[in-house]
Amino acid sequence: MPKGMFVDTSICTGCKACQVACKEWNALPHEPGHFRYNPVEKRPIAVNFTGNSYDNTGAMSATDWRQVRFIEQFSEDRSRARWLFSSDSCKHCNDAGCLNACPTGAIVRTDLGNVFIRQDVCIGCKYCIPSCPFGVISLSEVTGTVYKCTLCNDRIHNGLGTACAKACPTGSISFGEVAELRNAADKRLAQLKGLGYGEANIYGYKEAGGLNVFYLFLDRPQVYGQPEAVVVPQQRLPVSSAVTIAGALALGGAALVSFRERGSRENDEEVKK
Amino acid sequence: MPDSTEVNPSRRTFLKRTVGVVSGTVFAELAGFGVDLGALAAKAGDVPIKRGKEVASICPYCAVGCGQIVTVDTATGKILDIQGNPDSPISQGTLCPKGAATYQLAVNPLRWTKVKYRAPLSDRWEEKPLDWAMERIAQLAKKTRDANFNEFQEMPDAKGGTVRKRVMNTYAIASLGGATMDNEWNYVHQKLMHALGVVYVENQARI
Amino acid sequence: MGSNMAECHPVAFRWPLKAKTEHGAVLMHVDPRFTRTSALCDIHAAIRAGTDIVFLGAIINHVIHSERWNTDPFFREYVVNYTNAATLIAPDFKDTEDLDGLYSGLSPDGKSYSNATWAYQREKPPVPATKEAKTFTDLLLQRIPGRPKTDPMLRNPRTVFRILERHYSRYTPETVEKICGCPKEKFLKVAESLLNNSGPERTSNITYAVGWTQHTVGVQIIRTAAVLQSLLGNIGRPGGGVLALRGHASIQGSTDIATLYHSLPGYLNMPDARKAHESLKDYILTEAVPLSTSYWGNYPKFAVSYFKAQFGDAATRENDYGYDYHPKITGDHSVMPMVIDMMAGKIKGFLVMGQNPAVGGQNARLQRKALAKLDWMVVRDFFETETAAFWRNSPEIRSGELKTSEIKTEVFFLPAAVVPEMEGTFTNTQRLIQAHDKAVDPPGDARSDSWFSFLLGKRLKELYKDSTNDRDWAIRNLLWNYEPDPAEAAAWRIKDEPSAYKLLKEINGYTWEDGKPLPTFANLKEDGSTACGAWIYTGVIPEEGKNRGKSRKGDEWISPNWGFAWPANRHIMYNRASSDPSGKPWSEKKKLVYWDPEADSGTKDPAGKPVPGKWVAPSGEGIDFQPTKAPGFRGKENGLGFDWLGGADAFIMRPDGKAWLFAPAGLVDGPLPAHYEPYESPVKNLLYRQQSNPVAKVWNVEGNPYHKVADPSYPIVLSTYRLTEHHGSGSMSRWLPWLAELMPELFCEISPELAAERGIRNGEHVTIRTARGEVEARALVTRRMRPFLIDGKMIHEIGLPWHWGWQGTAQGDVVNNLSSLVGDPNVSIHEGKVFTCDIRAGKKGGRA
Amino acid sequence: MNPEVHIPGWEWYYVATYFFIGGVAAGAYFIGTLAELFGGERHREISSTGFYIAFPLILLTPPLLIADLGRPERFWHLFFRAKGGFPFLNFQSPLSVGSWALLLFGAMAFLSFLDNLVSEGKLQSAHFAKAYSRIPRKWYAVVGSIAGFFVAGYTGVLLNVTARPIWAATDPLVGALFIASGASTGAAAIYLAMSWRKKLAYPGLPGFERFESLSKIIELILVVGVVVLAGRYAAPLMRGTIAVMFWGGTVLLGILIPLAAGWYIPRSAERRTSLANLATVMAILVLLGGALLRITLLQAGQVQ
Repeated sequence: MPKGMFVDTSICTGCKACQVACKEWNALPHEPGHFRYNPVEKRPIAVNFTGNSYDNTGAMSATDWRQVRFIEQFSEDRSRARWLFSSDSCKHCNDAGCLNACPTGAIVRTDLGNVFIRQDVCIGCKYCIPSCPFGVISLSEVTGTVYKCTLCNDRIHNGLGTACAKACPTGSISFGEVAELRNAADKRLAQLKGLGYGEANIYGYKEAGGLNVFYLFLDRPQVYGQPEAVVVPQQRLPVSSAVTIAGALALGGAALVSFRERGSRENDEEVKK
Repeated sequence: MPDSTEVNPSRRTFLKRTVGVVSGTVFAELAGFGVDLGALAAKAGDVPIKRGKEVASICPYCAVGCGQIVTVDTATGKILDIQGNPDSPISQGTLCPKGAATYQLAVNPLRWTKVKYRAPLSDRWEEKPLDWAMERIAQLAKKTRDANFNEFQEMPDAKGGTVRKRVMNTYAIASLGGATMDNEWNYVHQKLMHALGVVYVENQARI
Repeated sequence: MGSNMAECHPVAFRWPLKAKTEHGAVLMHVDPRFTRTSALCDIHAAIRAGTDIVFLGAIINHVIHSERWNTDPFFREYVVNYTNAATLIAPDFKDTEDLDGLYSGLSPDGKSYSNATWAYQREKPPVPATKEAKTFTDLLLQRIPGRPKTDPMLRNPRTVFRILERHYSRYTPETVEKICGCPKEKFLKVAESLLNNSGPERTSNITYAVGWTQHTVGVQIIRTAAVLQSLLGNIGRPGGGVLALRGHASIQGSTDIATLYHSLPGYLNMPDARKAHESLKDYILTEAVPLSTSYWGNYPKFAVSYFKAQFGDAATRENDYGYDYHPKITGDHSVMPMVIDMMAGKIKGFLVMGQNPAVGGQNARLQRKALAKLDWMVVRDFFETETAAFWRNSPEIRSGELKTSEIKTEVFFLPAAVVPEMEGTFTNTQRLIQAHDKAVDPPGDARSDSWFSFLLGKRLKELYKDSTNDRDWAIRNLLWNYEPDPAEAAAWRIKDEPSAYKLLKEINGYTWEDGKPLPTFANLKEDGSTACGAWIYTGVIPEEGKNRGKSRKGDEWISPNWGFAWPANRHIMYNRASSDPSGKPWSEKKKLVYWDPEADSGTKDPAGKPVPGKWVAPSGEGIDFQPTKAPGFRGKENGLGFDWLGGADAFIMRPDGKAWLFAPAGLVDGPLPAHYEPYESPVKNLLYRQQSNPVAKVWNVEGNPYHKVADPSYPIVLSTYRLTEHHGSGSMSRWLPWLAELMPELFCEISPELAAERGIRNGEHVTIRTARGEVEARALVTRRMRPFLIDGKMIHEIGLPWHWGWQGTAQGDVVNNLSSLVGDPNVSIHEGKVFTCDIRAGKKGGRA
Repeated sequence: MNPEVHIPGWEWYYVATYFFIGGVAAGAYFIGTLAELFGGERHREISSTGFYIAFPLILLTPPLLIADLGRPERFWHLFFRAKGGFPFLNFQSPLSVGSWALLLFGAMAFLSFLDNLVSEGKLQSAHFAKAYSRIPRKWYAVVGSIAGFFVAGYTGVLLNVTARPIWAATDPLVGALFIASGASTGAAAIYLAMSWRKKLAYPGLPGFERFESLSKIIELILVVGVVVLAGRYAAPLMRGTIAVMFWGGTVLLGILIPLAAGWYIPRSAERRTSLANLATVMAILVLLGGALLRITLLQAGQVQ
């Protein structure tokens, strides 16, 4: 029975508790790229102000497995005033680009459906990084291996929910069986539609074979930084391979033309001489 | 456990942290040969997890009073984890980012755990024994109080004159407390301050 | 209003949000900024900072003239019975309507009010119930005042209701648009929603935080909300009320068990040399007579038990229980005058415990300079806070204003234990006492705060033990017996931590004779036979060994078995008002406490027959009323406390048993809230000639200059506030890289309109300046900020979160360098939410 | 806000260099094989030169690949399960299959290399030579060629089969392009080697040069195709250093000029010797262009 999370962004307050709870449970340090070091006072100093609303995390990384996105939608006269929040993380795709791409078997899917990176197996080839359509997985310069949300692999295999869902003050992130979460999501969507949120939509039923971590958005997924037409890269592999083989054949043909025909004519000439 | 404020955590510590804590075990590079442990993450049930003695606590930050559970490693006596208490009808196991970071408030290499002393006009901190500091503070408090105690004070009366009133106080010592401190401290501290005649007793509630 | 709940109390916000998604509650946010709270609310009404009373006053005006309020009998029944709307006020009272923004009673120098003319009209005093005066209680009984005169039909123009109606008549939707800058339509939407969601079936709550307190009219803003909620029948009922969201884990506890200059634990007033407090009797009479017809009629018991707890055996009837040796205050000794006296060199020694005034204090530059004038200072904290480090790397050291080599302050840094490293209790914002258990020993020399005060006290007692001076009596005789039992310390490395249990037991109170804890404050005595540190906490240790702070069984609603809500586990104060005067619930849906005429009261009449009937609360809620006083009970004219109050007098702490729409006493700046502009404002008061609170606390001293009204050098309004990601002055958050990286640097929220005017670009540096100081911040240009068109003038507002300082792992300028020492006259809380400034693009050094 | 697929952070001096050298080695090898298969003994010089350079070049590549790994000491996880040691192959992952292909190609290139040595009598162990000559050379050359095509092409497929916008947009042409580039650079390498070995005056040269031209034409068509496919994601190829390297280096210097020169050189057979220097320069340009092709396509996918 796959487990997953439903992120109802309509009740997210952008508090970032999920980000810290994730770091706390998974013992992740601060993101080194966010700090400079003051050698006199012997302490790191945060320098990662982005000016992009209240998001200073910027992107998911080996130490930031979650990122809360902030989207300000205001018309000039403020008659339309919306501030959208969405807590983003690995979606644990059923058709996972990273897992497909992994050449070592370091990335596995467990019996609970979560996509998990075995840190003791990963060689740091980095191929999974661009293979994720969602920009989730990242290399740690410190360990030389890649990291992403594990769906709290240890917790869920011991009967607990994820740390982020547990911490979430408003219940925007809920953990459970994907099937049950989908029911709850459908209900909430219907409720919101009834309240006039026409653009509300669920993201993750179809994308990448279905996302075990899926979202309720109040606006188009793109607004929240999510790709709308998700193509898992490996879906393109057969065509890509076929065309490449065709290319090889073309070269073979070129060789055939060049070496045999021309060669035989020259041969003939030589014979004539 | 993580030294989370390290600037450049060494590969070893980070590995221990992420692998040791998340998946529980660090395998030597070749140790796995011959035995298929590939199912480590694929099989439910035997994934190790932080465990220890659970102690009920309350979040030290704002006044909502969210419940916390502090997990203590029974072997080392150290805090392993601090997270929300699901039993609390106030917070139902949830926490805000500050509450969720309480672990790093407690376990933090930047935390000072020794007494530091700066002598008058000095340009540096010195480490001092706790006992020495307490005695010195007591002596200073007594000296300051004794030199500046008012048993009586002229107070304005209704007719524009003054009247001598018993005040039993000193203005030379002031106390400013935070408000993330126990009720018990508030009690014992106000009691001590009042016994000394200190009237400049204030706390965060005014701020 | 006045609160950014989603950001500053994120977990508490869980509940209103649940009400919204699960029960269709309407959430409204009235705030100058569009915050994370606004984002989740149904309505956001932006008002210019500091105009809350106009907005609320206009709602009051709208409500009392609305059809619904005048036709639904609920409102009138509630208001006439449970508030002082029907009470007649002295004929010589003059309202702001008469005096253009002032009340009668202003002193000739215009700096203070006498409240003599604000008083109730009363019947003649009754014949005292006792001639003899053996006890303090007897003395009170001899001084019971006459009942207030009322007109339940509310026709008399001297009734509170008519005065109030007239007072708020100029608070119209048009005024809101003109003064608050909020469109009329939006205001009406808010007012209508509030009205429509109040009544027998529905209740509305107003939640505030320091967005209301930090004003020169802070207390009056909150009063306006209380008046409105009383008029709407939203007090004492589930889902109603005015909720103060307090900011620190035990800030409620530190107010209850006050480490505040003006108060003794349990809201007893501090003995004060300015008042008639010469002896214990004078003190009790001065404080208790005006309140004797409320539960405060028990004041003598509370006070004597407090002194007994202080001095134990040394406190006797003969020596007034040590009253003479207790210090008396002589003026305002709150934190702002503390800075001024420190600057003047009057204060020599300073204990700073879990506090960081170098960042958090108003006019922080002055604060830091004042620290340099001290002889010695003790800082107890987890990290090297800005206050601890002021002498080595403060901005004043860097600028050369202060020189390390010339600062004579002797500084002690004592490491403090964090919460899981000690045992104790916190009182949360709902008055709920919750215990935290000790999980581990604190590291190194870190110790609990109680350890410090207890051990310092022990050393001082030792130093003074041979003194025979009068002045040392108090410390010599101080009851100081909190040594832990061996069992309490057995498991720990540190053996001399004081016993948290013993401390809480003393707070709770116990009988002096046998040391047994008191289950309720009704057990307190005025004869020295009980000792009690803070009467309101009685019941938290109902029996030996049981700490209700450790009750940890929650339920779906009130959760009476989770923690202990003082007083007497009452979660909703004045909950008698959740039933109508006859004791029936206002509605099935909003049932909480009601009179069950059948229930066995457990009492018998003189004939020995059981008397049926008592108040019940099936939820387990503590009943904030006399358990068997029938709804129809008529109070005794010459009775004390509960005897005087009738069966429908729900507001048992008020001497007339009513919620006060009009406050005849207790406030120093007027019996009704009126709009005054903030002390520093870019506009004139458009409502009255009186510009700002006439009795606001101002300190015209060097280093604390103020801006003029509409000062052209400082045309912009500035609010300071907090973020979710940090806490207070940052001493508990900026040292945590996990939090530092979420909000790394000081930033200034600016509207695109102002940014365009001043050539400011998002992400670049700006400098904000006041006459007190200047700070540099990163610009966050956002439409969440907006300018307000007031009186034809575009008023720009900017916002600065104030968490930063020069220490820690997230650093930035100290925003309080900008603020001034100016405060509310009732409670001396500063005006941090609104003052004026100027802003320009660029860093501090690179002057344009 | 646009969905931001993360950048892998492959270092060009490892990865693009590997792509390039692997391409040259593979190209040289399959040209050698094809020349021999289709052209017979007359092209023996080409094939033996191809086999001579393929193996040493391919030997250079594993260190490059391993150096770019985050955990170089674990490179063997590419082939064997870290736990259990069983061979591991993930057909969905070009990187996994490509690693095996590289291994296979290396093995075949080694055999061919050895074969060259034996047949040219440079390996003097008679016993060994005798045993060795029994192995059918064409068989492993064909297998090696297929592996070689794979080595040259999978690197392009590897880029295409990601979610980085420019790489994904140019799918499915980069694999074929890299094969074509492998062919042209392989041929250039063979030419240089033969020129260095002073074996230029051999009869099969015109056919070889024709192949060179054809491969460049195919490469050019594919380059155009790639740019067209890239569409709105082509921006990185159109600005800054990458644009100069791509358009100036790969397209102009690496394809167009050599193509034009190639058109010119074979037509004046008698002047060939005098143009030998020019041809050498052209071959170097082709190699440079091939290297820049790998670098630019790799880096175009790794800019923000």
